[in-house]
Amino acid sequence: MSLRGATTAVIRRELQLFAQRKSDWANPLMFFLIVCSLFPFAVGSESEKLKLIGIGVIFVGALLAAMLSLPKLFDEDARDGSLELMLASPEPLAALILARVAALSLALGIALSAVTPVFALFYALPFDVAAMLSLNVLMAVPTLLLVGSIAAALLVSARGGAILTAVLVLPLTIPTLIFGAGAALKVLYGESPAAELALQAAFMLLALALCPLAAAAALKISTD
Amino acid sequence: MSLRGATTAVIRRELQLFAQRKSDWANPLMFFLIVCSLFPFAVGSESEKLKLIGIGVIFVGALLAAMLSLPKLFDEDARDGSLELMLASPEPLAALILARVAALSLALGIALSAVTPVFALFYALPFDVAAMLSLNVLMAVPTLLLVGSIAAALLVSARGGAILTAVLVLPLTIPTLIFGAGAALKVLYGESPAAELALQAAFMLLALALCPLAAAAALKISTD
Amino acid sequence: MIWESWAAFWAMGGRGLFVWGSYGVLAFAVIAELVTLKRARTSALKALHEHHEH
Amino acid sequence: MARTESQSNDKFAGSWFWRYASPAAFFPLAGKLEKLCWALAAVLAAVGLYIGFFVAPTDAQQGEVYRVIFIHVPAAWMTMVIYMAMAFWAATGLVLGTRLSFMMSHALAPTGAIMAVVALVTGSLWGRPTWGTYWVWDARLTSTLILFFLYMGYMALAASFDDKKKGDRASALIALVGAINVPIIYFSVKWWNTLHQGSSVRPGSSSMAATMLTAMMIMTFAFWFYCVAAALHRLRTDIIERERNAAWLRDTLKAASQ
Amino acid sequence: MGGIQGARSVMRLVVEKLAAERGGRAVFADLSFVVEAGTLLRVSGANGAGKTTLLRILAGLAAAADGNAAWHANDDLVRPAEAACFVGHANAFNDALSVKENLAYAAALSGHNASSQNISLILDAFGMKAMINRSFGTLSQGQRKRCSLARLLLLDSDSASNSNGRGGRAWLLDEPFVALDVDTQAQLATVISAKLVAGGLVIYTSHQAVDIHAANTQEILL
Amino acid sequence: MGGIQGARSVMRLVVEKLAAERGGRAVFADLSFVVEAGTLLRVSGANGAGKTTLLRILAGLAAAADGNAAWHANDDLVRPAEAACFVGHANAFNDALSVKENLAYAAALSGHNASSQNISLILDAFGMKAMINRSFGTLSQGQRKRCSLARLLLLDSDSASNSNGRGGRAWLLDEPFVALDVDTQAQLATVISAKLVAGGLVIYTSHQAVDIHAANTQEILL
Ligand code: HEM
Ligand SMILES: Nc1ncnc2c1ncn2[C@@H]1O[C@H](COP(=O)(O)OP(=O)(O)OP(=O)(O)O)[C@@H](O)[C@H]1O
Ligand SMILES: Nc1ncnc2c1ncn2[C@@H]1O[C@H](COP(=O)(O)OP(=O)(O)OP(=O)(O)O)[C@@H](O)[C@H]1O
Ligand SMILES: [Mg+2]
Ligand SMILES: [Mg+2]
Repeated sequence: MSLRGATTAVIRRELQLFAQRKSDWANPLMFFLIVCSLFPFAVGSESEKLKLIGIGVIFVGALLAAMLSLPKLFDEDARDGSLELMLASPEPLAALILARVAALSLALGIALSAVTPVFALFYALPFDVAAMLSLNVLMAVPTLLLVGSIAAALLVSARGGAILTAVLVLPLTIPTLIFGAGAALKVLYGESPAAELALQAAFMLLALALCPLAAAAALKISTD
Repeated sequence: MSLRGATTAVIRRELQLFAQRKSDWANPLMFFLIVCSLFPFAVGSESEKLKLIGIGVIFVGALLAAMLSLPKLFDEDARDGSLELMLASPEPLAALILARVAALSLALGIALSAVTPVFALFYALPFDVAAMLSLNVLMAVPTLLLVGSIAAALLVSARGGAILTAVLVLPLTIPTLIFGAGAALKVLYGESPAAELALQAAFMLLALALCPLAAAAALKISTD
Repeated sequence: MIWESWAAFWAMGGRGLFVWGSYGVLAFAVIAELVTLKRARTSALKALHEHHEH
Repeated sequence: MARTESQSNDKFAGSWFWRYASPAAFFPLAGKLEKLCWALAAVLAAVGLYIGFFVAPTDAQQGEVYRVIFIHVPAAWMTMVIYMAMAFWAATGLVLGTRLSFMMSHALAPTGAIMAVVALVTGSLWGRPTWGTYWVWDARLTSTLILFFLYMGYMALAASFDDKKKGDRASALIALVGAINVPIIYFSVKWWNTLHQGSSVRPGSSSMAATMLTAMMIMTFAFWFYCVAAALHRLRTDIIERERNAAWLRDTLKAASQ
Repeated sequence: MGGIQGARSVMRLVVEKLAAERGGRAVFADLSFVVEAGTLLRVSGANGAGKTTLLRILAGLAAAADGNAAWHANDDLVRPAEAACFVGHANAFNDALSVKENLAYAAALSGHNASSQNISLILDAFGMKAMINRSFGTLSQGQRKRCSLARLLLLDSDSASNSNGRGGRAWLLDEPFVALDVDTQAQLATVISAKLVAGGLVIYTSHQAVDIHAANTQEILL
Repeated sequence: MGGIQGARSVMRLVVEKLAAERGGRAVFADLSFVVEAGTLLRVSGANGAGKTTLLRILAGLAAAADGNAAWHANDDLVRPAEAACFVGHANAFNDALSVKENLAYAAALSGHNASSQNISLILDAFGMKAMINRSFGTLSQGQRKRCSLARLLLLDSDSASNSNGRGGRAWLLDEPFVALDVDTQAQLATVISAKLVAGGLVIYTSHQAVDIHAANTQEILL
């Protein structure tokens, strides 16, 4: 009952912040858009080449956009002291973190996967590939944010070797990337993407189960 | 005399900070590394494919890495009030900004261009292309940071952080990207990259002449 | 009248989807802009009246 | 200390420009202008579309699909013209310190961005039947896309300031920086495009019948008036928001509602 | 709502041989004292003596190097997070959100259900009612401090423990008078006195001389 | 080094019909006063009255909505940045750098050439000499404040204007006593008195009652 109160409060606050500062979700979107449109300038405009890199660029772009909004999770709160409210709450920290990641995933995941098909167009990809990419972005963003929340929590005080944690955490997102881009590639080659999708979903559930607990532990470590 | 004193003080402080917090230059480097190593997972590892996209990925990665360190230019100073020291200095603000951008460019430009050849090898690019890429990264990073300092100065008192900076700056860096990647491509195709290099240099000089002034104006606007 | 029939007009030589799609997008954009303009004005006036009442 | 508006007004007292540079004098004038522009836009659009669809003949090469031109080209032109106008008012604002200039810039931006979207989408829809693809990385198309980004950056920046006065000057500066960059970007993209020889297709090749040209020109004027009207409306809303403490606004609105 | 059953909670703090380190240097060591409900404890000492460090340890926000500090509610051991409220230099408000949104969030997080009336009532007590919808970032230094204190009261007021006048959670106040104007300083002193009379336990640090009316006072010099 | 020729500089501040706005709301309006060298001006007022806003305008760090504030050095108009030093809530020290590095940077930026001795001498005066190589982020609240004050003295001390006892730049101190322990508060009061005796001009705000010995005092209530 009170746990529900606390988690809804976390989500409500997150949404209030999104409403207050549209830039929180609009800017990652613009970043994604711009990253996707930079590559042709560097690679060339032949549509054969573009088709080749399109899936990769779009997927990596979405992951980077999500990764860049990770600092929003705890940094500002740590600076103004709000993080201590969360730590001092009688409710389980992992649940509160999960609520916060959920709000961010929802906003960001939906926004990014909604514009993905447009970029697929820029890279001369067919419609079914675009749809598959979009679905995979929707699944990958929450996974990445969940895994990333551990890093974000560790980085709050930046005492525990900021770089080391980034190096440790980022490789964990590679499966997401492989399965996500793989599913779209399968569709491009006319094969069934079922295996990749299943693995992607499994990976997401695993992250959902483990990451909030790990992030809670990390947060406690880094605020000592 | 006193101007020299002030600018060397700015540069010295910047270097002291780099020494103190290795993450300031190690993080952009890590980001670069991650971007460069993510693409093969999404695109596949055939060396023909990789060669095609290598130049683009490396160049875009370097630009993004540089761009993400832009908030470092003024944000922390604005938060702790040090920015007011700079604004209240009797020396011309543009010169102080230039000193600061120069220090960052030096550290970042050298670091990024030093690791560029390594990645070029990952992407199966020949040595001469790798060298040309490295040279171009060295020229592109200062240009980007100069142009970006305007956006960073404007954003000091706004919310939006790293990502809004990207939205403002990236479209303005397209010429740098085109000439930089273009020069490397020319070398790859066995042609002379002289024209691209000349244009790149011209663009850099233009940025050197105009951007510090614009950034000084921007800083005055946003702190007024 | 350069068209043989209304049907021919709507068909646009088999490219109706693209032609009317374009005009549709324009119409959507214009209507959306007009609606937001109107809304912004209404809320500005409302805020103004509230302000004057205080 | 920053130049205040009253100071600059004193300095230039008497000239017509400064009379209308104050929101109080401009507000009613803009109201009249706005109405006129809406009416002209509607009439010209009706005439232009009539000529475009019922007088202009079928194109010999493209068939009927070319009729997209009546909106595509005006939108493409407007997005560029509006960016220039925006940068002009931004510069005016920075130099003279007049609030109204900044407000003009803000009022123009959303319409400019919408025009960019219309140009991009209608162009894509035209490209599919003529080029067989929705998008090519042609210089003109690509620079329109970048222009759209510049609009978005400008608006995002203006919106990210709590302090409107700061937001005014900050976004004006970025508009100017963008304006200096637009030609540089255009030429480098063009140069890039020839380097890669990617798309052999690009707009602007076929010759046009006189009636087509007439319809296109009339539609262009209709777009002009539409954009001016929309910008003026937005400007007046902005004035209402910012001048809520001013007595003249109260009086003007009261007079208008009676 | 955790370990404290309001109706009977009488707080008690027992500190034994507590030692603290910051950055490898000992700040203080071998500190032992007991504080009973209804007592006002002032922690004093020169700048850098370790007052903030001590309060953060008592609030469970930092770890002790040695010894321990235990909170008891009616002789039951309770977690520091449940036993005490800490108000320090960082104000724990988000700059972009309004005062009200911030307060509602803090209340919900600590398991309270702050009604709108409640919030505006408490803000009114600190002369901040007119600013209830202002975003926190636009407030002056003293107005921010007032908001922090309003949160303290809010988290106290509707907890069952306080309604029957038996103390509630202990208050740990690090320099609570800083940035407040003279009237508000006096007002805060009154609020603290009331808390003590109700059986509460208050520990504070201050370099300012402000009279607080209290029946039992204790002082520690670090 | 700009407009002030130390040897003869006698500061004077003339404020005429000054008005300030924050976030579209008027904070104060129609404020006029004159402050002569050797005078201590206290700006008082409740929380949110606009004290910080006023000091920032005088320091040239914020723009006035109307009216103007002019600094004169021997009847020559000088820029606020050259005329005054502002010490506010934000302490203008970088957390990662050492106290010494921070001070050397500040001195160089404002055209001074602070020697190591000079720095450690001034730090010693505020009991901070032992922490000269500590990174600023590890200091306690009061230690930070002491560093800000040390910077103030540093930028004053080796400017030509002060060496012959004629004032130097005006000081604008926003709540300078906050976070300082009692001894240091008294010490700061002495430093301010000395500045005034030397012909300096000091404007400050404070909610704390600290006695400052001064021949000429003025007060503004916002
Ligand atoms: C700066 C922006 C643009 C301008 C000034 C512009 C102008 C024009 C003009 C004048 C024509 C008529 C050419 C003719 O047939 O004589 C045209 C045709 C066309 N435009 Fe654009 N346009 C712009 C942007 C775009 C964009 C962004 C797209 C696509 C997304 C696009 C797609 C097309 C297509 C497909 C045609 C017909 C192609 C053809 O006739 O071969 N244009 N444009
Ligand atoms: N960014 C802002 N936007 C809107 N209003 C602001 C902003 N900053 C300050 N204010 C308001 O301006 C007024 C004056 O603030 P200021 O900080 O000058 O007060 P002060 O006298 O220094 O108060 P204190 O004693 O609390 O430090 C306050 O009412 C405050 O709420
Ligand atoms: N992160 C840190 N690393 C190293 N030393 C620290 C750190 N934080 C604080 N210290 C040191 O620990 C000591 C105690 O600090 P604390 O903040 O508790 O002092 P305080 O009594 O609250 O002082 P004040 O009256 O100035 O607020 C100080 O000497 C300080 O320099
Ligand atoms: Mg302390
Ligand atoms: Mg203040």
